[in-house]
Amino acid sequence: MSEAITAVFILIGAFFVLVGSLGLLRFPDFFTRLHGPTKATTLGLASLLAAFVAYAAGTESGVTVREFLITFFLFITAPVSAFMLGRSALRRRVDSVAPRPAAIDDDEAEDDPA
Amino acid sequence: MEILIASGIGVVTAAGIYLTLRARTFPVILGLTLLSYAVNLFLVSTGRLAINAPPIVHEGTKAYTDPLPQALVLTAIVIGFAMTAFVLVLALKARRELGSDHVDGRE
Amino acid sequence: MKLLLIVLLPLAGIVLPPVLVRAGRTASAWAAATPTALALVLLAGMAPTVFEGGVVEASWPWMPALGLNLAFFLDGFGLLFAGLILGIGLLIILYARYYLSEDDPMGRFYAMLLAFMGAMLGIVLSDNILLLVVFWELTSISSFLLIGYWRHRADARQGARMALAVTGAGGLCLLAAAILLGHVVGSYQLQAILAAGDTITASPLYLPILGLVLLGAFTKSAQVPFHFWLPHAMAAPTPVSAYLHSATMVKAGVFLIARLYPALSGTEEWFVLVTVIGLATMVFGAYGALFKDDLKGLLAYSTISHLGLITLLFGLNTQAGVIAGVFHIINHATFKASLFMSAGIIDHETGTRDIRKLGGLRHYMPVTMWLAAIAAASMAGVPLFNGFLSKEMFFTEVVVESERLGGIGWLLPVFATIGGLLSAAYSLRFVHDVFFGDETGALPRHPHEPPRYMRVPVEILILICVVVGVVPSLAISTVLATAAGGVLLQAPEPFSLALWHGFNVPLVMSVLALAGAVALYYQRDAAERWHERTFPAFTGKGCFESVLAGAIAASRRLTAWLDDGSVQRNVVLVIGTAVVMAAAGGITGGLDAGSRALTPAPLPAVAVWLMGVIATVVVALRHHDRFLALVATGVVGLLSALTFIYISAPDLALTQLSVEVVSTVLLLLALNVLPKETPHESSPGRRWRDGVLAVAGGGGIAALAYAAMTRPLDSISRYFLETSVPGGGGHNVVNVILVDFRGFDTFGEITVLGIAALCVYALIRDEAHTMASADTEARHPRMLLIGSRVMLPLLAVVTVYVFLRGHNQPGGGFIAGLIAAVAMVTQYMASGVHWTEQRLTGNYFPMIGAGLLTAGFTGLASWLFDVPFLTSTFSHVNWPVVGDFEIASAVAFDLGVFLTVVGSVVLMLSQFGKQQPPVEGR
Amino acid sequence: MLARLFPNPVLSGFVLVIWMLLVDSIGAGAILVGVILGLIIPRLTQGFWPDRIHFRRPKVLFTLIPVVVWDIIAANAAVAWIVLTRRNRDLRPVFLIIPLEIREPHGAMALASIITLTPGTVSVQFSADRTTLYVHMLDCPDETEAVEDIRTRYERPLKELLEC
Amino acid sequence: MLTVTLYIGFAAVIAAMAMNLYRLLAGPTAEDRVLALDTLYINAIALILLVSIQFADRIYFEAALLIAMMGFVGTIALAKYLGRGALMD
Repeated sequence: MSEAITAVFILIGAFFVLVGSLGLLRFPDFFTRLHGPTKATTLGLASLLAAFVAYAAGTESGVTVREFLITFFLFITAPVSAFMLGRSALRRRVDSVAPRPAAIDDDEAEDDPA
Repeated sequence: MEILIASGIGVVTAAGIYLTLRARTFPVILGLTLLSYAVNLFLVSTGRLAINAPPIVHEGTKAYTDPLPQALVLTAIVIGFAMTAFVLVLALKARRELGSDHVDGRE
Repeated sequence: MKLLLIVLLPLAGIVLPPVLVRAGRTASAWAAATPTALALVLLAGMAPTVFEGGVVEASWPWMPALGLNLAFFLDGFGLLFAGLILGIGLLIILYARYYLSEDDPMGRFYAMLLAFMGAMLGIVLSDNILLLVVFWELTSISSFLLIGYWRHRADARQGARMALAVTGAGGLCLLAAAILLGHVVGSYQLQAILAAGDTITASPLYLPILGLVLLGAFTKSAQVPFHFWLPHAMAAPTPVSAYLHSATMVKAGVFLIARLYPALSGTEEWFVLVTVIGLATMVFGAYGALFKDDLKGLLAYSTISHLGLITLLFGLNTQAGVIAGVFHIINHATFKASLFMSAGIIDHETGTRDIRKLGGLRHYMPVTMWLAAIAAASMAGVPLFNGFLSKEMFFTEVVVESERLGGIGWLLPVFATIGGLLSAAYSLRFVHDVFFGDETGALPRHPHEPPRYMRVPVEILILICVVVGVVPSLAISTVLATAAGGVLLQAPEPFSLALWHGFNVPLVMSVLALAGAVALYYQRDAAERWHERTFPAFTGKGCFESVLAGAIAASRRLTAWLDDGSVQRNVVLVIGTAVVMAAAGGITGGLDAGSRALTPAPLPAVAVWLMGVIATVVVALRHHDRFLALVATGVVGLLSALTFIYISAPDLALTQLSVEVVSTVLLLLALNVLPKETPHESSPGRRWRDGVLAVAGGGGIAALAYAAMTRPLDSISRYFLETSVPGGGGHNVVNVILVDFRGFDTFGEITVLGIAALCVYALIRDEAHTMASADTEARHPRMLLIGSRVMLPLLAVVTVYVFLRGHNQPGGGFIAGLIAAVAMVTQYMASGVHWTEQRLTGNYFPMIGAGLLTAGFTGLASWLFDVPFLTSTFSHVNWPVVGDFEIASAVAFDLGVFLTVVGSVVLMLSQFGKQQPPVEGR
Repeated sequence: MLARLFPNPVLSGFVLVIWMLLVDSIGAGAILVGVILGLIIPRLTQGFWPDRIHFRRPKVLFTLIPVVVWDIIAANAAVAWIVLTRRNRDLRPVFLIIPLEIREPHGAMALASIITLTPGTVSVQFSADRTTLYVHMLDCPDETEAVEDIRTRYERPLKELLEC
Repeated sequence: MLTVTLYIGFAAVIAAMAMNLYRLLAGPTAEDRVLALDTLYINAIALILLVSIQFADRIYFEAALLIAMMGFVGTIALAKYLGRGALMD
């Protein structure tokens, strides 16, 4: 039983991990590429962790939940990383498909006298 | 596996040597970093390869890999970091004093 | 014990004179005299035993593993020398008190003198040949200091350096000889070596040993061609010359020859080498002395000559020769010391030592005249004085020997006579030119008798000369017999010391010598002219200097060639050499793979390997884009961490990961100050050369690693694995090794880490700025701000967890420390240096210190349970709620590690963080 | 008394939970150590918490969390679909500009995170005065609707939870 | 059955890592490289999880946790460096 659950979760996880990197690979500009890893990969990992938990539940080592700590952790950090990267991309005027809102510029002007 | 590790060590070493022979401080430091990766791997590998046999003693007879090189390398990694920091400081200092980051202090 | 004291008293006394000199020069002199006198008394206490043929021994282990023991023994010969060293030492101390002028630092002088005395005593008393060598070198060094006592004088410094160079080199030869001897005999104990004479002379190593020993001895006792340092050592204050070059330093060489006589003598090689060198030295020295205008120079050459004479006597391989040699050692010590002191007095009272300026002093210092005259007579071998007796014995021996040799043997007595003649001639010159003749009026000072006590030492010595000379058998024969017995290892057959042996060849030779001397002296101007025509100014000093200069120039050229100031070039040289050496080793030693079964490589491993290779190659080839290179290096680091995990090294993986991120931050901080791009400047040629070098090196390492991994392993780690839990109380063997088995290494390593951190801090302290920065969104984006603050407690908990589990699961002080450091660094990055450091409870220096102290004290604590440093003690405590919980002292040690790591890492990173980018164009 | 022991109860609870997760046990020992850490760590890290979290209406969590979790899964499904099917030239990426009502920093941060984790949006920038959030949207048919959606779905509950 | 899925999992993760590596080396922007590195870290965790399922060993938990944390810190360091030269101002 637990094997079956494990297998399912592994497959889901593998799928999302793959999709995440695929997005990183094929999207046209940085901002679009940003989406794949921050979402899909995170979820994919979550499901792989679930797979591990399910698997451990089946073995003698018994039920374990600490793996969820990693998930939780990623849910905190992934947005921060994404934000920081997007931010720096904006500041450095990395070219993007999406039209760059004028608001950002004047607000950076006042923001960063340096 | 042995072949992979050995060749891997070789490649990293080669890159490390090549970079340490560069003319600017930063590549040299990167080269030293690579070299320390290679050396650490090499030292561990002298304990021979053992898969899924970490040196954590369990009940029941279980094969363990050689812990001694690991203990050696663990401190080596940390010291390696200190070394990197120190070399970097020298690089910064040299850059400030000489206005150039050429290892010979002159363009 | 007493024996050891004899050596230690002078050495321990070193401290006294410099201290007591504040209480006046006399006090200082007393301070030097007391230990000497005490040692002399101790020696006297042992004398009876020795005279009855006994040997006093004492031994303490020093470095038994090396066969080096503090072993001393006192036999007849040792007694004689120790007596000379201490006795004459006392006289010299008294003499120097009056000789040295007000502005000479007297404390230093006596300290050096005592040091030298102790070293000499060590030589003559040690029963371990290695110990002997140690003291031998000590004499070289202390004599260097004594000769260079007048630091302000260039000639003194040069003379000292020359003496040190020559005798020091000789000492090294002696060391080699000592080791060879120990190897041949199987023991470094001197008495054992002396007893094993036949073994040594039989062994194939005999010639090398003999050569090395003689090199040591000849350099020390200034035998031709190593004589040249002695005259230049005359730049020393006269008391030093009187001491070093009459009784002690130069005699050490003779002592060595005599001491090892039983071990090495009796062979043709010995006879030829020692006799010929001795003879040559005797004649050369005597000849040289004849034309010296400096009193001390004259005495120096005469010393050389007499040392040659003694050497020759020991070379003859006959018992009588040995007796004569020992006898002349005594006599020479007495008359030469007194002569030096007289010369000193003359110098002291007239202000010059130049024979050409001196003259007619008999009117001003009659007593000194008499003393000098008697001493000189003794040196010349005039009857009724001790020199005569030993010279007679010498002549006798030579004659006997020449009869034995036949063939060109007659040369021996001829040269002996010439030597005697010359020595008589310069003795005559010494006395007559100085005290008689008419005044030259060229004296810097108005001469007069020296202070009373300055003359006392001379008088004592002269008394000995006369007594021995008149009633030898009463005065000296027992001493002589005992001493000779010490050399020969058996009591010598009875010999007669008498003034009158009837008309025989030796007597004729003496008469010839004396008569010829007078004749030569009166023809001295002619002789001088002849000398100047035949011998152009050619001095040993010249060769020495030129050799020295040559060596220096050569090494300069070599250095210049190796290091032209280009670091890049040096690195190439170093790595190239390493590659070549390794290749040589690999080719000769063989790097063929072993028999060990290979581990299967699953697909993921191959993939990871491939990525690693790609990333590495990119780092190497595209390093000009520094940011890319940095990121790619990060990939390599991550993959190597994965490898560690896969080959079951979890601890390493954890460490690698943490270090990886801190180094990344570090490099970024540096990149902030350094240029962002690397210019393309290397020529293709150079790139190719480096590439080839790199590939060669990498290939070599790969082959080596493969060979290592495939060969079977028998590791000492079995012990660690077995004793980890019962002995170290931890399941994580790596951690137990770190904090327990090899705790001392770890202690050293964290110390290094702390030092490195402090150096980093100090080196760029001047450029470090922490100004408060406005808390704008641009500087401290809110997302990161809040995110990092949420992370902080989380990381803290993880740190605690990793630390506590470290002893039994992957983790421990190092890793926990790194995690904590990372947590801190995150704060720095999110909120800036200023904001963060405002909120820090303490700074990092106490942290590092506390860490090291904790670790250290934990180690010391294990002494309380008298087990070795850093032995872990642990116990299982059953806490009420928590359940079975283990407390190991190792945990405390690990805490020390933790603190040190945190402190060091954050200190370094924050210091880098305070660096401002340089203003361009600087 | 308790208030003085736990100046920052949310944080302390957080620490306790983390610890129990780490040691993977709900035994008394784990709880004890966890509580001790809950006592110590907030004290050590006090300086770094200029302003602390107060849950005004904790029960909001029970409605918010499920919504978010569900949206995350949905988001990924959607993104996955786009990644796999949509051709690059058909993408309609835009930058959304969201004026914030919520001022409480943690709330704003949470909002930004949630936005990043949910349908095709990544928050990439706060304005200088931190009153506006710039969000990149991978594929946006109608901007105003998207903005409104975000504000109703997440900002309101967060406001309720932490402010007013 | 589990073994098969494990292989699929490995294949997927490896493929993902390969793509990341490509993005990391190809760029074009520095942000792309950093993002790729970050993703690579997360994929590494996935790899470790799969391995530990394969070996039925839980010892790799710490490693996974640490990679998550360090990956994050590394990423924000690189990102902050890019966004604004100074890392700790």
